[in-house]
Amino acid sequence: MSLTENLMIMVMGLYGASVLAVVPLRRSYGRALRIGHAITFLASLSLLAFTVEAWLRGPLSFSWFGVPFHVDGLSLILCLVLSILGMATSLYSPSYMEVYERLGRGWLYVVLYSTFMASMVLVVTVSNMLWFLFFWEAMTLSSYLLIVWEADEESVRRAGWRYFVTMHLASTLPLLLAAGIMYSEAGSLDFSVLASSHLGLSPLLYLLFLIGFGSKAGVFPLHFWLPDAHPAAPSNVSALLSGVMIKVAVYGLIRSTCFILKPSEPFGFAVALVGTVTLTIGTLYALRQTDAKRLLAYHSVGQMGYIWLGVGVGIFFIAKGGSWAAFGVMAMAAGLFHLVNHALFKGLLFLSAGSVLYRTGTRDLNRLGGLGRLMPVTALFTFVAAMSIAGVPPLNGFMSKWLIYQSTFLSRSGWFVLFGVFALFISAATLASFIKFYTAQFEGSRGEAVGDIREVPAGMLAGKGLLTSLCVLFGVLPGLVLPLLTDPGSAVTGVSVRIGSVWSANVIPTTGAGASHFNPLLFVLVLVVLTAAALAALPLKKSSRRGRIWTTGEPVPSADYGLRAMHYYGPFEHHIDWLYRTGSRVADGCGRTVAAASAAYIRLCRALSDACSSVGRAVSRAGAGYERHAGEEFLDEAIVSPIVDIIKGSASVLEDVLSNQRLMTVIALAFLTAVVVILLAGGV
Amino acid sequence: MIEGADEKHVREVCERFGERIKRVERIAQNQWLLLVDKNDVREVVSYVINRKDWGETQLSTMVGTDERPIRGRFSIIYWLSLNGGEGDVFIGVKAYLREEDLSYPSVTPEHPGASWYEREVHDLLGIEPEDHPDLRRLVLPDDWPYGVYPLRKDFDYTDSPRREFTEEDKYPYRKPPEGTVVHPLGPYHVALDEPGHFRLFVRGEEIVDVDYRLFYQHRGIEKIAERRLTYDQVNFIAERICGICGSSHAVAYAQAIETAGGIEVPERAAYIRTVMLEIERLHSHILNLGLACHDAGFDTAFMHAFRIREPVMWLAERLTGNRKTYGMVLVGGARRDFLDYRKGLIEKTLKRLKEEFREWVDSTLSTGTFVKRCEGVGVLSYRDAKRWSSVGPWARASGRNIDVRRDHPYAAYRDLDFKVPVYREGDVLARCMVRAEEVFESIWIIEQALDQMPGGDILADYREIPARKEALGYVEAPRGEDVHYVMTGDENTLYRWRVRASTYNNFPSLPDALRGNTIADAPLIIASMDPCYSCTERLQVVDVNTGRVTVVKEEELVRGCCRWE
Amino acid sequence: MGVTLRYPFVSIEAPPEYRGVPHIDPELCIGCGACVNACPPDALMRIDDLKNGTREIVLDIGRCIRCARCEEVCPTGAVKMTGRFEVASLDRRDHVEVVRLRLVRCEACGEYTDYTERQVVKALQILPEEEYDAEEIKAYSRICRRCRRKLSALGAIEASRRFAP
Amino acid sequence: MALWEIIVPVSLVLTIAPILDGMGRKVKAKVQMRQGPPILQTWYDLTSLLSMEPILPTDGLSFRLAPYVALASAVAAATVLPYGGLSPLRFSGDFFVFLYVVAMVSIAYIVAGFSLPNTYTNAGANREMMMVLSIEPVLGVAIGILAINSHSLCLSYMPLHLHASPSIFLAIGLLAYAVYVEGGFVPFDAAEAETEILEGTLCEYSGRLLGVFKWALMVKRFVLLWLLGSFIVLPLTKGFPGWAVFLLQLTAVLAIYFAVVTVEAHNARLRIDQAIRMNTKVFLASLVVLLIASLGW
Repeated sequence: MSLTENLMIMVMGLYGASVLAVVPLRRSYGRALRIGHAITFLASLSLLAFTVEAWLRGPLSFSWFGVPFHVDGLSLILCLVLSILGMATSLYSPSYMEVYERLGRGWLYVVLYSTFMASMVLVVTVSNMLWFLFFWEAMTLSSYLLIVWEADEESVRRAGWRYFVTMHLASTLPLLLAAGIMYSEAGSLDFSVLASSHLGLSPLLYLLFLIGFGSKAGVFPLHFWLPDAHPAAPSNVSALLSGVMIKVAVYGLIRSTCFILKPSEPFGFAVALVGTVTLTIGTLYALRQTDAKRLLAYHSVGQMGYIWLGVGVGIFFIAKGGSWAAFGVMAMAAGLFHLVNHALFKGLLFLSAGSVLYRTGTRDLNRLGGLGRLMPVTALFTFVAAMSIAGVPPLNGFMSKWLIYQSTFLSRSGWFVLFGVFALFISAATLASFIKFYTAQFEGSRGEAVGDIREVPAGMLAGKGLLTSLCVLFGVLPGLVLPLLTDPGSAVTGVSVRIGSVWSANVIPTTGAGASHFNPLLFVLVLVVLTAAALAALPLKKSSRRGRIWTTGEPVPSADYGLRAMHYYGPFEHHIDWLYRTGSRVADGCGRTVAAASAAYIRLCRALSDACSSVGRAVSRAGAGYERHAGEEFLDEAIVSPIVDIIKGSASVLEDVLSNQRLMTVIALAFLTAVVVILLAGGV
Repeated sequence: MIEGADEKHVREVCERFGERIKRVERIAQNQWLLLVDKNDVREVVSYVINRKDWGETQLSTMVGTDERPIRGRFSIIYWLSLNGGEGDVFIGVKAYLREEDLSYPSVTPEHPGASWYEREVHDLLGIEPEDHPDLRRLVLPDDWPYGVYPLRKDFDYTDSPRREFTEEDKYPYRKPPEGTVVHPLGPYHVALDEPGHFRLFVRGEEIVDVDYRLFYQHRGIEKIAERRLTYDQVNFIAERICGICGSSHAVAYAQAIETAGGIEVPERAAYIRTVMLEIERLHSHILNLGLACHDAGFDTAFMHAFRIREPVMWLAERLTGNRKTYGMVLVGGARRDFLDYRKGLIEKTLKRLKEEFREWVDSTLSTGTFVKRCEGVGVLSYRDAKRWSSVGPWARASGRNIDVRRDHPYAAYRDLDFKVPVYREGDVLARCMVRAEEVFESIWIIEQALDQMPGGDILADYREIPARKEALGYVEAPRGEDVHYVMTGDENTLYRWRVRASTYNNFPSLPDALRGNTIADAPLIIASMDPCYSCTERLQVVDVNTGRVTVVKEEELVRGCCRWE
Repeated sequence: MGVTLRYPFVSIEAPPEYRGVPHIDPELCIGCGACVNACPPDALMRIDDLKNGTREIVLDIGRCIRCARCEEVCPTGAVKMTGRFEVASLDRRDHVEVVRLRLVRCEACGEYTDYTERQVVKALQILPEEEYDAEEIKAYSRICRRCRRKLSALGAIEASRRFAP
Repeated sequence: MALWEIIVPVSLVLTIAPILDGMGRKVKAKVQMRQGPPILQTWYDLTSLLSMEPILPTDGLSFRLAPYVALASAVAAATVLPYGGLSPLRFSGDFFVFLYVVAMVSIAYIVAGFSLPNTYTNAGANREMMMVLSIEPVLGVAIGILAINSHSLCLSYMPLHLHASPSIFLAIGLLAYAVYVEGGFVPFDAAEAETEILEGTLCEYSGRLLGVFKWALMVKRFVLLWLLGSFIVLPLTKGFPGWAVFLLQLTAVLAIYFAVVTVEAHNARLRIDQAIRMNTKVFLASLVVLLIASLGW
């Protein structure tokens, strides 16, 4: 076994170890978190090592226990993101999770966290459709359980339920169908077999993948679950959801449509179109949010649009081939660069929102303000993240957006230019939104929810600091990651693109029209020198007199003076009110569809359940306690209740193991079992 | 029928209330005074105001007087006027209040337009209107002691009491409604020509509600006139109530005294007064139109408006000896005659003005961006205009067909022909249109007056005016009806002088026009009312910042009066 | 073409009707104080110094409102409105004009009276001679009010003695 | 690249921008039939402001640094523009760099405006942001058409490689409109409206900080005008010597500025919602132009 493979084993081993380590610590919340996350930090570190090692060695395949794995550039991009965010959240979480101490179950949280992380690592490395789906489902399930962590809140339960239903109806189901179709044509579900079996370019397959991965990625119009689900989770989990999980869908999209199927021009166009619509709608919706995490969640939708736009243009031009192939590679790299960058700054932003929540107990931007003086480091980190996502030079967001603009505006196609125009417009909207996000929290007068608070603990700062420094680093030296990012495109087309050396940091995408280059390092240098020169030539003395804020002569209490978050950009929001109205109608429609579908589903399941329950009740009445909850909208319960009823037979054992744990855990275990059962049945 | 009720409307009031009207007195050709019990005031006043078939009825002024030295009582008079062609009638509803019990039922719940008047007598005389919804201080500053009433006769005009006040004890502004923040406007704001404080409660750009605090510029004018000035001297104080409508106040005051003393004004003097008043209207309206442009960011139109206006100021300088229309009016007539060459000067100036102003109006109204800023902005509905007894172009733009010149002719207006422009839109544009049309009407009035001007004396002589005579003087100032009430005293001095500038009636309706607009429009809407703060706020000079109460000296008075220059 | 001027680098003439800063011609002023009585803002003051026998008519143009009432009431035309309008000054005293006049000294008691020499001259000028005995008036005018009253009283006593011994 | 190649244009921009403003004031005065201040008046004002100590309403860092960042950004934007044959910092994809660096001036203005609890500065920041938001699509379309036409996104390459077509003239018209709006000229000066919101963010600035900020805004205007001037002059002067091109650029900028000032003088300020509506209308119209361009006309 190679070093790379050993590192992979180590990663999985460490995640496993973290689970084993915390199970005995069921009574000690803090210790479970600290020990668990110490181990997951090591796991993430190993993953980073694995990524670097695998990148240096080139693609490799191996198999464990009959599960085939294949690691190439595309996988490594996701591994990189996973390892960085894994480290950041591992550093951040032990302190942050104190917020949820009242809920207990620290050990379970660590178990779920590790399962979630490990499942994502496995999703992006496995090379068999069946196992892909298995880990995909494990990822969905563990993330669901993390989202509903605060299950005593009605809104959280609803958000989680919505997520769960949408994922199964709009993600798992289409993917299962696609897998079925492919299996029926190729007779195998191995990626390599599928890729070489020249599947007919059935539009249906593309559509199924588009829906299946689109709903996970949260693109329009399948995004409606996301703004509910991401804020509902604890902030560190939100960072992972927005930072990584939805990116795994992009991975799936590229993997399935470029590697397994052939890149196709119409499909590429469709992806770019969906991306443009998504980035426009997601961000314009984000513009008027005043709940910090909801705002960020809508931006996840919007930024996902950028990624899809880049990837879509990439797929289009890769499919077009010829002299445009290199252009396509660069466009896809732009999308993937934005994927990496979004993981960094969105992770950071969620962690910042979490920090504010941790100290003030609120995420309502209207009630915050003036935190800059109290939490200066968090303020700085948030500012960097906000400027990154807004694409302000010299930060990483600017670099990836710049690449996306290059790949749209230079495409010589009216449509793609139009997409680029929207990307440019939305970049301004993102800026607007994040100026609100930053200033409403950290500037101005103290908000009503801000008491005497101080900076968050060092662990949380370290997690954020890691991401902040990478935001700057990737902005100034994009050459560090660009070779990795062009790899997937090159692998598909066989065209290699020249990237300037790391240190001169030239970004030289070879376009159809010729080279387009930019040297961020030099430009940053000029900017810094100019600012320094202005400060030196016209210095601001420390002794400058202090005055009061101008209230036009009649004193006004400062708490009443100054706009709140909800007042920002009123006229503009009013101007695009039609969009919001239409959007909410569409969202209502989608919500109703989901509700109707799930209600039907629940009825079906309940009928099954009733049939089974007579058997079940005969076996044991131990589970009677939770029948009370049957009226609630717990779809999972309805789905699994037949199985649960059977499992109730061994409920006494379970009751013993899970003593005072909530219903959710029972269901989780039951559902995992169910999935295994279903998959085994399918595999036979 | 009660004796003295010799006019249709007065008779109807008397018949309606019967015995409750204790006495009717006709104090002048068009002025009746009804004496009622203090508990009937509200009913009688609201009866007259709410008579829908009596045209544009309104509360013209309200006076509180300390009549203790004469009758041992305080008195209040609500002066109501009938407008809109219904007849030249002013009805005063008077009631006496004993010092032991100064409370009486407030009229404000029935007619909000009475709100300020009642707050003012509450501040200055200690009269207590019951059920008044908002009895916060209106006139007196924060550091004025409670229980000291400057307009009472036992308060000497040289006194300057003060009290220490704390943060909590300051003026109780309203709290911003849920979801809004405060956008303070003034007292120091580029778009305000004089100090005034508006608290706009805003939701971003949108104004949800408004609170305000005014009276930064009380100068004790009424008090000082009651104590140490003669009738002729008061004229010069009266015209300095305002920096723009000096003649209006001087004429209104002089007319009040002339009515009280039965002085015949020579016809030529009446014509001279008319011309002066119209010249004043010319420069005031052009100034206001220019300022509206300035507030809308249209500086070129602003500059040109001032360029066009300047010859009018030069004309005033040639006619009166002063750039303002000051120093022209005395009780009994006018001081300077229009000699022939001055007549020619007026004609020449007006000719040029008419051309230039027409050009200005055309080019300004064809500037799309400016019209966009004015159209549909700051709408004051007819109902609100009526509710607050609004006057002048502000009211005419909202559909109130009122104009003192036509409804209660004075000076030479009875002989002259003119139109009263009325618009129904109630927005800033309508107000601009009213003013623009009035400029042309004014030019037409002056042209007629010059043609018809009779010969003869310009100043009537008068000796002693009997004491305890009451009368109203009224003028349609550029901003609307100005009403002066006088009660004569001994030795040719005033016993009580109540000045009610037009802005006083318009101001309380401003929040209604502001609500629902944006902060961008607020200065424009305020300017379109053409507020004159120093007119409105006459009484006590108080330096709020240092908390020092200054006794009014004439030199401060002069300085404080000059509005534009 | 600009309509604005490069003021103050060009000088501006006020029109002839203009009421500018008032000025008292000390040659013509008789110190009667008619202007003082008419002045609404008390810009004119009359200050008698009975010890030294002087009267000061003080004009403070810092208080003046340019109403020209003083010009109207002045019996000798001493107060005139000028065309001057630039009054900015660094020294407050530049805004004050003082006319100092001599008061009449009572020939009877030697105290100063409350009227000036010039007032007497003026009064004598305007009195119609045919109605009064000029010499008597002249003599009377140089006696203060108190002495005059005393003289009248003494005269009355003398007269009564003459008729009712 | 020699150092002087950066220093010369930078000092040029810093010097000319206030003079240009002074000329604009003179032109405006003529329209208003006034004498107007001397052409160097803006410079006099600036020097006196720069020598004055500011009074700070807060000690927040963002408030104090904003003017400097704004000035540095505006000047940095100037370094990627072509001056005759010279472009100091030339990247082949520098249009968007230019755009974003110019936007940083606005960002500094907005962040500074929101950094205080003051509805005046907040309103200014709020309006500036909305103005940027609503004009960005128009700018994007203009750039898109220019890019389609010239196959490049390089500021010093694009003007020289434009092919005459109906859409290109319309695109330059759109660019002119966008520059006009971004420059904050009347009627699009809602963010710095004096009579309404006391010049927005600048309301709290004084002394040197105000001077630096005003300077930055003037440089920003100048840089935007120079961009527009370059797109008009450079395509017409291919093959001219560098100094001649530079002089023509300068003349074009002056001419454009005088035209802009004249338009300014004949308009009232639009309310922000009206400005947004207007920009949206122009954007919708610009989509037609984009269609024309993508058809190859």
